[in-house]
Amino acid sequence: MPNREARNAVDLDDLYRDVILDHYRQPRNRGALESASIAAEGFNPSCGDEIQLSILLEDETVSALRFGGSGCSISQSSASMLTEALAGRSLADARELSGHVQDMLTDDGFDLDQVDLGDLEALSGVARFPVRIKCGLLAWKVLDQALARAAGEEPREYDDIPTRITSN
Amino acid sequence: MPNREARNAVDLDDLYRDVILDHYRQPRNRGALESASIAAEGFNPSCGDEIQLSILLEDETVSALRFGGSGCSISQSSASMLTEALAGRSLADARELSGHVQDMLTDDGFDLDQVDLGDLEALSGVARFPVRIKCGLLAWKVLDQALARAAGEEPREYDDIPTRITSN
Amino acid sequence: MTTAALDIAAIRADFPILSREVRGRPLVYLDNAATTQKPRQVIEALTHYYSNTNANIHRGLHTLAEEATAAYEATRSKTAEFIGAAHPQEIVFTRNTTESLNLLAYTLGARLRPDDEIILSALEHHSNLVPWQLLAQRSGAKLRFIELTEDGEFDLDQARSLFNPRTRIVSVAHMSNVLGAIAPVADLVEFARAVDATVILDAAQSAPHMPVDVGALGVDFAAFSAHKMLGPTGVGVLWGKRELLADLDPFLGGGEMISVVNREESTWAALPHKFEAGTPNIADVIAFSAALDYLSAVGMQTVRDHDYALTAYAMERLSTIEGMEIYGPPGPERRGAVVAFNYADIHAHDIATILDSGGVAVRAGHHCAQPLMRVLQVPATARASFYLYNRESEIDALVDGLREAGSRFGLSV
Amino acid sequence: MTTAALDIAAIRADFPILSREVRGRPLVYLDNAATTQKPRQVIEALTHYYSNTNANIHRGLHTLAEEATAAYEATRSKTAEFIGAAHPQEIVFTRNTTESLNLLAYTLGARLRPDDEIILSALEHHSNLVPWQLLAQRSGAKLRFIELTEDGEFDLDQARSLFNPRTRIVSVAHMSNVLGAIAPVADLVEFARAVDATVILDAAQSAPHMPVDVGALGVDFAAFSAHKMLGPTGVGVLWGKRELLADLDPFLGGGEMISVVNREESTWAALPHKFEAGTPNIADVIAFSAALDYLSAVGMQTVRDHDYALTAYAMERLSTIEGMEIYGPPGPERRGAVVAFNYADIHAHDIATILDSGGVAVRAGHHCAQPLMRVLQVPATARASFYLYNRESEIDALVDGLREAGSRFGLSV
Ligand SMILES: Cc1ncc(COP(=O)(O)O)c(C=O)c1O
Ligand SMILES: Cc1ncc(COP(=O)(O)O)c(C=O)c1O
Ligand code: FES
Ligand code: FES
Repeated sequence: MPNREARNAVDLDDLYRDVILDHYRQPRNRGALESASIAAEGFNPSCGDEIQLSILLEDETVSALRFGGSGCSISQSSASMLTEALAGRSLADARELSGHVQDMLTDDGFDLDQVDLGDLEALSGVARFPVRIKCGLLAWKVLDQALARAAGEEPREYDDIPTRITSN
Repeated sequence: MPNREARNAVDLDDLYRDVILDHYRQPRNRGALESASIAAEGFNPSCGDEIQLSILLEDETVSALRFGGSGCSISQSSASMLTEALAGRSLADARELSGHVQDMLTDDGFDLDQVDLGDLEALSGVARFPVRIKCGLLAWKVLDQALARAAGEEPREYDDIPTRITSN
Repeated sequence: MTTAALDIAAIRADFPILSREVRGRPLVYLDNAATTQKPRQVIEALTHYYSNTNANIHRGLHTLAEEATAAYEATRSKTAEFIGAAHPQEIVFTRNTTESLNLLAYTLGARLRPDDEIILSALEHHSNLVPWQLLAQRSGAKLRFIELTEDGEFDLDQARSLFNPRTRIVSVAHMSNVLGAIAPVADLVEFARAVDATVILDAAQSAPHMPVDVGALGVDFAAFSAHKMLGPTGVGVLWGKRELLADLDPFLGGGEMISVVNREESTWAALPHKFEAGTPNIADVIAFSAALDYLSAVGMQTVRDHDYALTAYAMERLSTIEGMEIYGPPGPERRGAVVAFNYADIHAHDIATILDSGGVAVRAGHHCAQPLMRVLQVPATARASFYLYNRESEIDALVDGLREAGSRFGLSV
Repeated sequence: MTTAALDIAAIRADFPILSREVRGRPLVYLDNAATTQKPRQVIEALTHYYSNTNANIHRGLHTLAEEATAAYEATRSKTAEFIGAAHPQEIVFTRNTTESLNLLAYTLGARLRPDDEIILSALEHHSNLVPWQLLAQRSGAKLRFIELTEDGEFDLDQARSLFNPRTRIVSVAHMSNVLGAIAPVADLVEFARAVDATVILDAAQSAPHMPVDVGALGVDFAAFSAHKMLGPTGVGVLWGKRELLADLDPFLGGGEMISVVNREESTWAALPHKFEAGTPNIADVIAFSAALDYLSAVGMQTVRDHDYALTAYAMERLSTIEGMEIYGPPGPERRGAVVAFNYADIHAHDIATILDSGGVAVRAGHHCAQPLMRVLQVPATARASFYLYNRESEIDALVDGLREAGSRFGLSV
């Protein structure tokens, strides 16, 4: 049944894009910043996987960031890509990007052609695997918390992905 | 559908024999004996109906008995018939009779022709109404308790029909 | 009758059991307050689930588990909508109304102190009485009872007098399963708010029989059972305001309700999972969706109107029988589709047996409301209760059966 | 394989779901430790019940109620027989294993005093851990843990050392849902008897997979779930020795569990009704009969033999894959039909996703045993678990899927 095999293969290839596997095997910016302006962490209670982010802000701009934690290929590569994509962005810019990525993962109507997400586009296939969407989102929820705090807002609590600010 | 009506009618007539309705409307030996040797009571938790028996024993013989309580036609007529059937019987005889009546109510293989139960035979139709069997049994379970105590035995506890000795 | 809105024949065709015979007669099912019958849509939902998507939920990463989880959570959303809850997280699935109320008695109860007071009423079902008795024993709290008027309704003046600063909880039946009486919720909420007490509604009879909007009612918690509203057995609902539920400690511990488990202590999952320990009754919750769809398609106001019409007809016909005593509010306006009665001195159980021999199923007994029986000064009552598939001719069959009972017991009929 | 005794093709034909496809491939359902699939006999029992006899039980005097009550109580008797209980009264129906264990934690627990001790093990399912944690918090009792050997079995010497006069309760999984390990029940009973402690068996995995005779085992209580043994969701069993159950105070209050109810206090129904408050999950209990019949017809020893053969085959095939780590006892003799594993550094959830894309349903995660994951020093495992309808070719499909996972993640396969 070649058709089925084909459809199948396409599905999985959608999820496990080369970029994702590459970031999983060779994570970028793993570690923690001693001088972080803000550190936050979150975990996915349905699997126990976790992500920590530490962020250095200078002049309302993300000048450095690192991630830690452990988990599946999707959560870890998503975090790794996040660190690459965010470096050098302004706070506002970073929050906008985070919004786009989360929309891409959760919003059926999201149009990939509208924004240039670079490597992060590789995460778009995750949306087709509903139980893995949380994996893709984990790092971004943690980021949202951190950035909200940086912007002086009360960080929002997520029921399904408990996150918390660990220092600032 | 005459057949169905007929079958139906037979069923109900089986349960509500004239003897039963007669005892229900004109109960015999209602009341309590001040000089009772033993008094016992029981109730049917599924409906709350209750029976009290008070028994006067003389020379191992039931010389008088009365019943009290309230409930459905079956439980009350069964108790009324019990009081009539037992008066003058020896303890052993009374216990045997009680065994027969309970067998008649619960044992599919019971053969009415083997023993002469007199009026009590009217209760045989109750066996065909499974949810009413407890009604028919109530007074007899209370009796068993009382007679066991009279015979110097430890009265048995019934899980489904709580009974207790109230005086002796 | 206002059944114009309901195509009863079409509805009856959806309920397979309604074409069965009992003792050679067509079944006349008038025991709906105990449990209702199920439409083919609910039965088929069960078959479909077990034949296509059965899996354990929430923690699965395979397709079946994903589908089952989605269907289960969809029922939660639908239930929330059905009763006007603010959020699906406010819906906890339990086994039945009884478990929902016990959950509250254990969790809310953990905070009570000796001499705190709990207000109930004289007509409560044992399920909204015994859990509070057990709590009173554990905590030293005291029970207070709202008495009834002659008509079987809450005595509001006496009720008002019960509320005081020690009142912590008031829990009452929204609709009585014996008298049919509908509780004056707005007044009770007003009394309770003044003393900062928690208001719990036992909606076991109301949720199936009338539009219920928990938001509009202004109560804090409500409990009801799927099996009394066309759904399967084994599914109860506890609704609670989100912030109140979130504030409670868990009730049962185990799988699904946890976040991080260490040997010595654990943290809890988010609402509503915190209160759903272990594998839930997945299939029946999912099938409950079909019941809610069915009721929503008919419309709860239409159900209420139909109940009203049948109740009015039943009360009218029964009252023509000499020696008939009907309990509860005199007219159908302030009552549900429940008519409890006694007929001369015929014991309720004899009535039930005689009716059954004619195919008519009613209940007889204390209806799990022994304290109310004492108020009514009867050991038991017979009770006919109706639902959307019942029709006038079935009430006629009830009346015929009662006449037969009367003549058997030598009454002039 | 010893499957000669089982006609797998005939058995598979009884399970409608097994002919469904997942992502274009035939379903290979290897998540049986989470919940099993249901044979047509069980599904039909539900349909039959709702189409013919649906009614509330125990207090009804009409024909439907009588039939429903008889069928419900017949399941109780059948369940008693299935596990070798002395009397049907020893069987209490709950929602699931979790509720059964919580019932014990609440009722037995009401008697515990500070510094009393409860012995559990390092491999317990959260459902046999969290209830005792909550109890420890309520009572001040202390939890003690039986540690595991390298092979994932109870360390008997260390276990023995835990028992002392303060030990009140020992509660362990008869069969681990992760390691498959079977508990040394006879030894634990011996240790417990010496200090007069109550022995509880979490039989959630054992009752479905091997002959279980509670009398012969000599324990005091046991808990299991219908949904893990071909039965419907929403039915749990609590078995307890009659005199012990009778001695416990009630857990949930409400309808059915009472004898006489007054406003201020009540008396309780006889066993087992004392522990079944409110309308039970009638339909599913009745349908559980069909599951017990199915298993009895096959024979529990045959089920165990089949499990054994599949487990042996799976362990053999998996161990040929480089980088595969299998947890628990090395051979299939002392384990059930559960194989938990990790494959190199591929996360268990990625394995589950990749297997699912080939139609193979396994579970991945902590399997509600987080403390055990810490002992194993892994965040999660994948788990394949088998039942009487599984066959070797499905294990081959599992292995194929694992090879695909390996090649996707760049392992040499
Ligand atoms: C060993 C063990 N105990 C308890 C449970 C809990 O069972 P349930 O979720 O049916 O309450 C399970 C199943 O998940 C189990 O495997
Ligand atoms: C008013 C009321 N409350 C509570 C209950 C208990 O419902 P369940 O048996 O489903 O828990 C009932 C139904 O019997 C009821 O009518
Ligand atoms: S499986 Fe845990 S985050 Fe992906
Ligand atoms: S109905 Fe109560 S004893 Fe007959």
